[in-house]
Amino acid sequence: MKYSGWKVLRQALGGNKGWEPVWRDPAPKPAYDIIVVGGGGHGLATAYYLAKEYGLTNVAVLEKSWLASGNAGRNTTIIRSNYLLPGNEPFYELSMKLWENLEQDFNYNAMVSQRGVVNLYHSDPQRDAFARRGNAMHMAGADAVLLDEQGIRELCPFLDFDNARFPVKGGLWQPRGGTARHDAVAWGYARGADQRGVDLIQNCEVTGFQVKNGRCIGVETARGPIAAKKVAVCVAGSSGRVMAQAGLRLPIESHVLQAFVSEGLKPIIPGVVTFGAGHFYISQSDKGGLVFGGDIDGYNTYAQRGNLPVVEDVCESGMALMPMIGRARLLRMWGGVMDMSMDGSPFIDKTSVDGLYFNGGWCYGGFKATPASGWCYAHLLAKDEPHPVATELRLDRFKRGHMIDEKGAGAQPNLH
Amino acid sequence: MPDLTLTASPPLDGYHKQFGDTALTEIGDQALVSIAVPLGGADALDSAMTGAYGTTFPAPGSTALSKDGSVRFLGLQPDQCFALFELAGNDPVEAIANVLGDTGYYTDQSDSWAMLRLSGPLAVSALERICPLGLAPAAFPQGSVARTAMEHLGVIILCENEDSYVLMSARSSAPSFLHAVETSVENVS
Amino acid sequence: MIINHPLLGPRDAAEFVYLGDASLIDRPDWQSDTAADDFYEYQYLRDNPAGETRELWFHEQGDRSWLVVTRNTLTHEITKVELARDVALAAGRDR
Amino acid sequence: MSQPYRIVGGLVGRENLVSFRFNGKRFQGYRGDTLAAALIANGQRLVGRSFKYHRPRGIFSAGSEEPNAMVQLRHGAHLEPNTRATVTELYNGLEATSQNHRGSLEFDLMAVNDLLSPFLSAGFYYKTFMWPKSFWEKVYEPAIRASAGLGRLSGEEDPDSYDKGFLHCDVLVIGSGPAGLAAALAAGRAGARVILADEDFLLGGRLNAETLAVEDMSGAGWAAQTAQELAGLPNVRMMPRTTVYGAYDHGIYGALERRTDHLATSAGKPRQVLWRIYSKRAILCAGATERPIAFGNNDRPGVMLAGSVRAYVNRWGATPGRRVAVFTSNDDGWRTAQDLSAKGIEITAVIDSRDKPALASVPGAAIVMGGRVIDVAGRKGVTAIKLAKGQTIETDCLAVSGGWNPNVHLTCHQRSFPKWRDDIAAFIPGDEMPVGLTVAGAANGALSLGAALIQGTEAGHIAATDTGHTATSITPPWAEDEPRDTAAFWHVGESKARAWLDLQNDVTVKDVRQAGEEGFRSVEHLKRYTTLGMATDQGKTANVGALAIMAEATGKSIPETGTTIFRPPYTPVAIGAFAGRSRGKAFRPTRLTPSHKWAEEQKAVFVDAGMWLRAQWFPRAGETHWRQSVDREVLQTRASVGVCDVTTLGKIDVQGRDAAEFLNRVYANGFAKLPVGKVRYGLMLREDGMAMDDGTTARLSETHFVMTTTTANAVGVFRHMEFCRQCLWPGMDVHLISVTEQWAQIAVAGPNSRALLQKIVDDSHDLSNEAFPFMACGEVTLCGGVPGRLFRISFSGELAYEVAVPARYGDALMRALMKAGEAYDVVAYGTEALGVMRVEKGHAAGNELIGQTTARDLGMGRMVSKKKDSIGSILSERDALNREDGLALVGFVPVDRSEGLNSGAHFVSPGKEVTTENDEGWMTSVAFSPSLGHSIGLGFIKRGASRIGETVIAADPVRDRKVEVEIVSPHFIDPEGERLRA
Repeated sequence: MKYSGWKVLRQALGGNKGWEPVWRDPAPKPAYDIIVVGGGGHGLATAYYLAKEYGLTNVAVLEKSWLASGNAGRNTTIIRSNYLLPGNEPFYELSMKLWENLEQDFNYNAMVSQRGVVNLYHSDPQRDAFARRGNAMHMAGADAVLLDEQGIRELCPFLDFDNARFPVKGGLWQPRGGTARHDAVAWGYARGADQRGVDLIQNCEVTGFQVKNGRCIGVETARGPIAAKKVAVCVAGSSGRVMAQAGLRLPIESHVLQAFVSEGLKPIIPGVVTFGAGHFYISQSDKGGLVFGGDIDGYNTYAQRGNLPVVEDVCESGMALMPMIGRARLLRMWGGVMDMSMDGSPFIDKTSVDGLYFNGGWCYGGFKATPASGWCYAHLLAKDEPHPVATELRLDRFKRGHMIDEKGAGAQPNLH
Repeated sequence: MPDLTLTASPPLDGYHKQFGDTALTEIGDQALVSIAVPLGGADALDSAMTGAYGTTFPAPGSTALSKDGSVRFLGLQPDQCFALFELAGNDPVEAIANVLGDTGYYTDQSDSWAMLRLSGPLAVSALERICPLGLAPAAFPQGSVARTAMEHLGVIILCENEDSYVLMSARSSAPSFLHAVETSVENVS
Repeated sequence: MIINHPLLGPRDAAEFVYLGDASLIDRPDWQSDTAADDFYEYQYLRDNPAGETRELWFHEQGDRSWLVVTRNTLTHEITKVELARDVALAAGRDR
Repeated sequence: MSQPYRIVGGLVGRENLVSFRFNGKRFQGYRGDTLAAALIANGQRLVGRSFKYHRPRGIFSAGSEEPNAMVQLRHGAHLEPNTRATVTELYNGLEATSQNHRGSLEFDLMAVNDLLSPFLSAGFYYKTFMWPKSFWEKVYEPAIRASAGLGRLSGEEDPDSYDKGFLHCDVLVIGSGPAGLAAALAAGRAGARVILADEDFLLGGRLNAETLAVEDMSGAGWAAQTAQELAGLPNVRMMPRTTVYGAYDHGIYGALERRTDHLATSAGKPRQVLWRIYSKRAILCAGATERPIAFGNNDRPGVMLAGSVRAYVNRWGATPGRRVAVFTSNDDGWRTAQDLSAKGIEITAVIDSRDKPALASVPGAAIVMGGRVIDVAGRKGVTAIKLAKGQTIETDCLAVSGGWNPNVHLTCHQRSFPKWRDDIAAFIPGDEMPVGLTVAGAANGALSLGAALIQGTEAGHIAATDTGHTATSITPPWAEDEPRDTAAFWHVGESKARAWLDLQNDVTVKDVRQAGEEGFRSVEHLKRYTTLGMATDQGKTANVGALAIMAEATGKSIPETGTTIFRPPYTPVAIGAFAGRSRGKAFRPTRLTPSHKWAEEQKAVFVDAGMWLRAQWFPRAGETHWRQSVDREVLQTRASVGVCDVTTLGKIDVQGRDAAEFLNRVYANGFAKLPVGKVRYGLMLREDGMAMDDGTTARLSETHFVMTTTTANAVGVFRHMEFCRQCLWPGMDVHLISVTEQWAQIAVAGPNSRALLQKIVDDSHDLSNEAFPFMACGEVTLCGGVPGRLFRISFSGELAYEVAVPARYGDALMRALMKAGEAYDVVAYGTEALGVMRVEKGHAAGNELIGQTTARDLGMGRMVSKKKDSIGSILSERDALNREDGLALVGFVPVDRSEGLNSGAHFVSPGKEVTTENDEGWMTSVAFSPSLGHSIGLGFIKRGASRIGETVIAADPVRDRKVEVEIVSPHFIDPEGERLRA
């Protein structure tokens, strides 16, 4: 079924009784060409592009819970391509370009909204670092505007300019950045993959890998063994425990990131704003909720919940930046498990086990990467070589000394 | 250079303020010397302290008073305590080193900290607003000491009695710390 | 969270700074033939267990002790807290 | 003015008349009213509009579960959107306005959405608005955003203050209904330290809303008496107006105390206090929330929860209607009919969905057993209800009860799932609970009063015993177990009209069914697709009903379909409260240098450096541009002498028999053989081989060193060294303590620096180049005996010293230096001149030490000793860090010397496109060198060291600039270092 305004109209006149399921609920087949482990945004995007770009449809996505039940369904919905390093920026810019055509491509309104992302700076060294980054963005074909204080006053008049502990001096603005409706992104990919023949299998946890002669030939699941020519793991926060089943240790730790949403309010914050003197970023959803977050809690965990110190830290930064939100009430807080890597950058790579592929280490930036992650992972799976913009996202890069460390924080995941 | 003399200035200009019966006062002219225990030298230091002060090295969280009452030792780390006494002259380290000799490593901390005394009926309820530690007598009796954080600042808190606490925080941020304590008292008064 | 400090009793985890897996105590021998690989694994690879883990916390707003905390990453239950120095000595680290 | 719906009785203070305004209209109520109670007393039925369809809505409940009666409270900067009228305590002068309508509340233009509702079905927006592409941001989305949202923020800074606090207790009792009071009493009498918190301003919970008796007195009377006894116990802290909003790890609970929200003004005191409560045990006595039944137009103003109708009548003496009908699926609904009837309010009908004999007779009321309400008439207020069998009953209020859901919220905050109990058709707390938490009373599924009192008493007793207290008496107060039979009845199938589940977000039975048909069958998919339970009430009255509809649609049982869990906070909490005092200038502490007061007197311009505030430059009369001041400071320093407060550098005292060897390990370069009385530059690496920090370390004695770190890394370096000391080399005798705060340190630089210092340092110290050469250090006395330390080190490249005194003398030292330096035309310089001089000298600093660069990149590769074990040496040998075309720090000058340079520009070779592929490095630091008369820069560029003399392009597309630059040595001034050795 193709969605359109016309279709909505026709269905409305028919009492909305003719809608079809967005995806089938198939039983797993005994074997597939490719099994994608993990039905989150990245796994679903991978399946979608495998089917659409490479015609590979004998594919299953195995999800231990419901589709997009992990970070795809729990994030602050920001999309941007404002990275610094050559190992990252072209990848994220590809993602941005895919976002820009996504809805027409998969025929689903994911509410990709390019209302801009601005990172504020509060000191000269920060300005210098943002200039370096803005230039790197331009060099990779992205857009970036370095604004001074006046420019920020015009863009975000609601910030505290006059009584701030760390006054805003300017910002790096990416007008093409913005937000997207996170669940809808996953659903759009799911629907697109399903329509092309991919089996989306929910409530099907992978409990082990079948490895024979150093080659992965399938998986054990809660619903029985399933054979595959290639197994592509894509499980974000669960990377550590899933890959441990294949005996692999990763340069990844699992951490919790909390996010917050306020009660619905009439529009007041136009785009995405991030604070440069504390941990805080915010946007306002189409429903009116202020969606905001900050730093990870900082300790290893697989529990999807956080603790109070970070909640308070985030709100302190929020109030320092825009004290007009004081009387808005925080409605919900939640936590997602992040696959924090040793340099803050991700992996899309083969592993030391033939036929077993790995996509992870997205830290807390996985949502914006969804389209390019799927695109490049599909490329790797279909062609067995990395996509040109993902050549640096390798598992062996630490051994070689080729870190992609945007923050310069070193091998300590909770600092990235 | 007869016309060039250096005059000491206290971190909080000798602050004092009453909030009804509750008082917040800067404590001035105190010497604070850290004493670190050389590896394997705990017994030697203990016996030197016993000989000189009639007390032993305090465990973290507790304090010990010299037998003449002039020096209070604050147990802050497993192998480090602070000696707190009236400042006389310009070399507080010498005052301790002269007594304990090479049984410890000493570092002057007198100028590192601003010291406030918060005393009176509002002391505990004011501290409730900034101090994460429980100050109930059973948990933090007279003579207890702890290092913690209040309003983003490192603080050493010492219980003199149920209504009186000494608070030490870094000299450079002393005005911010004073503001935090003042605000607490005002908020509960 | 609350960390029951072996010397000071229960303290809010907010007083502490987290480092990571307690295996960071086991710094390899720099003169070993396999030093390059050993340091790579030491610095970059993690068990990242879903369950009990031992990890390093620094009591920055407290007594400046490094602690080894045994904690469950699924429930956050803490079952043991030791001074890292004692753990290091017990593991044969010296100077 | 007359409060026409006010009746006798209740717990309001009739002697205290309170006046307030709603939508500009003046009303009166009583002290003890909520805004909702007062509006009901005044007959105001229409109070708001729904989220999506802008349907007229009235008050639905009497508590924090309220989905409808959301108002904007106060005005101006105090405006408080989305405030539930049902929990807003009435105060004199209260002003409230309704929200989410265009035009007046009565005639909302957006109500057209309701007519369009067939087109606005669940998830309609995912299926359209995709063409043309550019219309989303320009047309569709702005329209959606404007009609969504609820209340409005003022856009002004929140004028109120907030505070935080920390409380410690043995037993935290959450909720002060019958179970909570009984629990607090049992634990309190046993001597446990108890905190009793309740979101209401009046303790007692449902006891105040019912006509039930405890022992031989009224429930409300018993609550008041018990509260009084508890207040008299020194070990019990009573916290009304306090919502425990979240359960966190290890017995930590978050609570919000509203201190002045019930007053017209906060009078300068914190409006709310956010408490972090550390408990050994907690008892959840949060009661239960009544749930509605879904039927046609069940969202009309005047359709209310039955228990709430009863609460308004019993507690507040205000009746929501004069002719009230009751629609119930359980025994409890009958209490509403009986209580109201006893107060003389006409009950038009009692409709019970169950096919069983009537529970009681209600005078004048039609009793319809096995009945169904299928529709409600009256757009802006109920006028009549229609039953399945065709009757129409005129009525002005419909009290609905679909049973009660235990308030299990806090039990779910650590992600444990509640479990289903068939006999009460509701979820109760699950088996895995936050450690230390128990549940008693209605929250635990014990829905009758007698059972709640028993469970509360037992829970209080156990908690007291667990925390080491001995109970004296544990006899629970006696009360009757009132009938609570409940049938699972979720919606009226016969209804043709839309039937609401989530009133606030406008989710109907049909929406849930459609979601099911479209495959969104998991509860989480359902919520996300329909927005069910996502509104400000978190679906407190909606979720279970929707789950039941989905279960029915998919032919499964409710527990098979899923459970709903709740996230913190229990009720929404102001962001300002979470921030507390940390806002504005008090967001973070400010650190001031010892010479700050003096610098202020000099009218210095200050700059933030981390938490520090440092003098950036010292403008003088006639200087109109900062560059004039900075150029003067640099030139005068290089010509004669300048002074600069450098106290902010981290300083660490390192002592012990193994101190030298320890430093040898933490620094990449050698320290073992540093002589006493000497200073050495040290480069510290992270274990991954990247440069972490640099500074100088002075050896004061065989066992005593003092290290400096950069300002930014002081804390991190200390932590790292403690890690090395305690975890890596516990057998070393080495001790660390920060002395950053202890010593005021001032740099004295320039050819006349020695001469100046000779006026300050006591004569007994020989400062000649022979006695005190470059990199010497020692203890000195100053100005007649003040102890100090002197280091002959230079950041500027000039003959220079740093002199340190105990911080209490810092201000005096700065003044003495300036006074003594008058003869040399001494100049004070700030961080800007400091930066210029270090760029001129080619020293790496913050912009170069960014954690992404190695010693080799910084031109210090040879300093990394391979002959010893030091942190970072092994991993710095990795291939990619030692590439032939690796980065190197070099200097840059514009080919056209009149051009300026920009930090952050990237280098490309001439003729190459400015692209990622051609990127060769970037400019890290730039300055205008007054000494050279043109701009200079430092930067990393591939193979830099071998490219001196080459010309490249510094491309700066973000500022639309391209500058031709020549690669030069980074040492612009005195490359041989003659000046600093002079």
